[in-house]
Amino acid sequence: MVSSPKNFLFLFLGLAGLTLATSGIALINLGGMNFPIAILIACLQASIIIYYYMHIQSAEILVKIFAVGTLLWLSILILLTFNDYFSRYWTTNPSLWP
Amino acid sequence: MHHEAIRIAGPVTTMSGVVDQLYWFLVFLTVLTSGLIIFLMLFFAVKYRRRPGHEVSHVVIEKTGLIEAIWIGVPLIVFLVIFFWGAKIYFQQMQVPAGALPIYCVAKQWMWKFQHPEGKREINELHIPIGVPIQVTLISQDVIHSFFVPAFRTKMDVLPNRYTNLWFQVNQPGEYKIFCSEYCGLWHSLMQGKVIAMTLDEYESWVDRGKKEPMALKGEQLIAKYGCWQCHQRGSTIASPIFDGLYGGKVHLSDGRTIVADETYIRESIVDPGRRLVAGYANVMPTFKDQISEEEILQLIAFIKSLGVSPGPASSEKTP
Amino acid sequence: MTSSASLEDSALMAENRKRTAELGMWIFLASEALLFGGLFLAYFVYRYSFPQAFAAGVRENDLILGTINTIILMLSALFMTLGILAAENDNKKSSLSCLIMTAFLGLTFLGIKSLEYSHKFQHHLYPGGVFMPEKNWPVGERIFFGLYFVMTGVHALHLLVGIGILAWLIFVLSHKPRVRDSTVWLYTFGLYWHYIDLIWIFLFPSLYLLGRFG
Amino acid sequence: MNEHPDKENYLMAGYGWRSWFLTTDHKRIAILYMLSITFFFAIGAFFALLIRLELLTPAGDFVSSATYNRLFTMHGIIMVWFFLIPSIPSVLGNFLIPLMIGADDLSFPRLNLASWYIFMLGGIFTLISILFGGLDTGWTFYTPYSSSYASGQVLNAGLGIIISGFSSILTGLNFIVTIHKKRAPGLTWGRLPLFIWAHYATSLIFVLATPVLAVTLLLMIVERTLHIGIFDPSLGGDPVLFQHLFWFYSHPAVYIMILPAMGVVSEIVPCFSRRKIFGYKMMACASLAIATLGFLVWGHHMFVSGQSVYAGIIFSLFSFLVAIPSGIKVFNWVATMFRGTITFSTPMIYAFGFIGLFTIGGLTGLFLAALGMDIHVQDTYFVVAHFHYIMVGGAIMGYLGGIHFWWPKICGRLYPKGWPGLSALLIFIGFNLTFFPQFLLGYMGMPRRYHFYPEEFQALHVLSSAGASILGVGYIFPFFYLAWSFFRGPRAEPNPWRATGLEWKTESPPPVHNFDQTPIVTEDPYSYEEKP
Repeated sequence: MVSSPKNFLFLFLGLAGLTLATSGIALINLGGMNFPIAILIACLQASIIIYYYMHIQSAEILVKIFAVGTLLWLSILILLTFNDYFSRYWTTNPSLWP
Repeated sequence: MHHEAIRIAGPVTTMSGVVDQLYWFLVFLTVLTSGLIIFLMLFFAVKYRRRPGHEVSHVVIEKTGLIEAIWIGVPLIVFLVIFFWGAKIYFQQMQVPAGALPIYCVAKQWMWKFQHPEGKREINELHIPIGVPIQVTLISQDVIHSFFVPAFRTKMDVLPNRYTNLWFQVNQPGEYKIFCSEYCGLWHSLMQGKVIAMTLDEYESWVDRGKKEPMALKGEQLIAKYGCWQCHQRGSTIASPIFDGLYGGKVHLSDGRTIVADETYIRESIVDPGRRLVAGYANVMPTFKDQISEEEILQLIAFIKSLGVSPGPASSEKTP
Repeated sequence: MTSSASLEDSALMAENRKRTAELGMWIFLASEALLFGGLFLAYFVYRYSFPQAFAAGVRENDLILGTINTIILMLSALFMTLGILAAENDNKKSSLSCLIMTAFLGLTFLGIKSLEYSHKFQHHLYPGGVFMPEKNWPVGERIFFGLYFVMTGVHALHLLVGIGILAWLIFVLSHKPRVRDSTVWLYTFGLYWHYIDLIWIFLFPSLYLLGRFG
Repeated sequence: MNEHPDKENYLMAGYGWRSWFLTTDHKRIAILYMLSITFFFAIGAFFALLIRLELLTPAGDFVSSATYNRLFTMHGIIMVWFFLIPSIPSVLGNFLIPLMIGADDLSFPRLNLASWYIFMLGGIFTLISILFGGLDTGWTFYTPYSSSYASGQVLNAGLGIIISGFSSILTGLNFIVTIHKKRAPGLTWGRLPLFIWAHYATSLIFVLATPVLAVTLLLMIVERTLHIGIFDPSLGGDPVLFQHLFWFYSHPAVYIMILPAMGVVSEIVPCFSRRKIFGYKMMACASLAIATLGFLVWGHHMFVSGQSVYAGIIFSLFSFLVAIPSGIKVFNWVATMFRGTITFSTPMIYAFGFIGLFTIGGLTGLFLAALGMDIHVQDTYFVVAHFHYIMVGGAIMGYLGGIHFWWPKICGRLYPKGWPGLSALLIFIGFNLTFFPQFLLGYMGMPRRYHFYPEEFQALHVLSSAGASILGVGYIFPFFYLAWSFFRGPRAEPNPWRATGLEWKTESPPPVHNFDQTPIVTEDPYSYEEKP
């Protein structure tokens, strides 16, 4: 499992490259696409770190379950709260839905 | 009219009877189920208690799947029935019927201030006619309160940054206590009031007593006083949205969203203009945050409403 | 019971100890994720209510310093991993130097962060004080900077605690003849360090990028 | 004193403050927790009695409104965070989890001691906030009152709760890793006692919910000191967001309080019915289901708080789904007694009390989950009665039942006959007399946290206050006879109740390293049929 330092160097360059990319893209006005691209790159960087730096692939199945469980709980917190914020102004008469 | 906090007997409002039906069903369910469980528990305890003649049974119950399924399935069905029943009542209680008599209520730390559209203002007392749906629009000046009338079986929190609505239609004249049921500080328990339900003609005579100054009229005077016409009128030099047909219409915001101009949006535009800017307008309007009181804002909104409710997006076209 | 059996036992023990520590740290990181989850929830809710104010706030933040900071943290993550690798190869000298480099990079990150804070203080953008006297900022702006300070502050606090533990680890390792048998401590701390980097990877776009050109 | 003087039990293993305050032995830490939460329980109960005394009369004439508001706030804070949440997990869980899975200690013993010190640090902050005048925000800290209008020690109390929250996270983490990593050979997941399943589910909630509480109170404190406007409506903030964040923790927190008590009852009922637990798999899954579904239902606290109609409907549906696992548990307990050989010792009496009162508490929860009903009974004494039935009728009954069930194992001595039965009866009568009238008060419309109230409610309040005094007396008895038995009670043999479970296979009180050699588990958890 012990991969050579050279691999980690490439990983770092990849991550740094992604950071420069996301900063650069943020300067260009892509209309609605800015938001998803920035989040996508952040998720990509995050998965690189979790997979290679934190060696989750060599960890036990239990650790993977906890990692996925954390994402699930974060999504519960965010989705159910936004469920309230999105539907707050749908007054009960549907004609006024945005 | 005898004074009395609540009346369990006959339904006071159209909705309180419906809520009571759900209540008695739930009470029946609780008594039945807990009675069954406690009786079974005690029966087993007595029947199988350790005593000399008692032979210890070694039978091991294997097939428990069926009975487990029963006491998952049956509660599931019963719960879903209660859920839909409760949701139906909730929908009715949250949907203000058209043509309801509007009452405006401003909650302040430890008192209720009411305004009638005809201009009558009262503190901690609310006179309403019976037989007519009443809509109470609630706003708070400081912390979260909660407008709770036990007899009407209804309650709604009063938020400081948003209007919340509550409606009821009283059928029996009488006095009904108002409580503040969300903790709001030192004299939270002092914040009580009375709803006085009267027959229609009694209410008419009550409202006409004293000088009549409808809220819409006062709203118009306020608009002149605060100089809103300088911008918000056709032909004014500074481009700004006009009020005709604003209320209820769709407004296209500068960030691309379209919302419905309800009371909260209008109040927000007065108190914090830059928050939801109309598309195509600059954020130049000064804030009137601490200059216009909540009651006056309600009067301004009443005036804007009186300019007609427009379904179409008339309000966002520019002045020349 | 030959020595090879006891050797293999101790290897099993070490493996078990590592797995236990790893599981414990991952569960702790789960709770920390929920901690920042609450902050991100507040951020997204107010971004939904004040899109323009947040976009203006993002433009106010210095992009160059933000990008440099992100790369610095990634570099520190690289050195942390190299430090663990060196420790596993029982190369004490290079492991210690990598760890010292990681701590140094962490401190430079905090240095740049305090540089940004001082910029904001000059513009009176700090919460609590006189807020935004110059421009007529929309209301949401105050919440953006309030959240900016809370989120980056809690992250910086975690980083500070991390650097403190790292310094203690370096001190302990420097006195140990063989580095090999304390890799469990380093490996577990490495997870925590990478987690701090992970949080910053999500903080950076939310506070420096989203809405720059909304 | 023991038959095998050479094998030191954990109580004798050291004297002086160093052996107690620097111990990493999970059994001694459990006793430290027991003493500290008993201390906090005394404070909380004292405030409760003052509240009930005040509510005897409609006019607020016993204490001033300011004092009354502080009383119910501190009663809430202390009882929730410094008694109920740590009670069964930190005392019985700490003591029994290593014993039940055949381990010598928890996976991180030093972390266990650290979590006790962090808990006490949090307690000290809260006591400071009480001594310097207390706070009157209610244990729910609703903004904008708590962040902009409240005077009083909001900062100290908030910090105290955040710190005690970290103690819960560390305890939960310790339990999860121990249950995964330190089970005895042969102890598969299907053979784990249900006490362990319940604490596993509770630890999941500890780890996943408590951090959100820490963030929420941190934001409230920052809002109060630095006015960043996040919850302040005049600066654009939304107070309902605070309620979302707060209840995201606080509803799973009520499952933290009840799940361990369910674990205790799942141990007591089979032992005193001499029957295998009915539907072991369903009971284990029910614990996990409660823990996971418990995170989806927090919106039922906010049906009338300006939350949207559609969110309310979704939260109400989930609230009904979370009620089903609790139903499964109650039915399975009663089914366990079928064809058993039931003895009425004290733990079993408390288990009866738990099942009866938890059933009533749970079913009244349906009133609050049904949307149409909740509009009327929200923020009234109906809610107060509901959660006291679950917390006092459920969690405290479970805690007392567990203490009595494992008392011989904890201190190697038996408690006296007679007194426990009397105190259990007093507690049962006093409890029902205190809280059942509050259901009626709630439906008649008596709002929560009222210092003075209309006269129509006085009759029920007098009943409730009378019940409170009986309940108070009932709670005093266990202090005395358990303290007496700790020092002078008759010696107990390793397995006085002839119960199954690894903790009964070692001496009582157990030696420092629990087991001479790690036990091998071969049989199913509750094999009571083979040993009548």
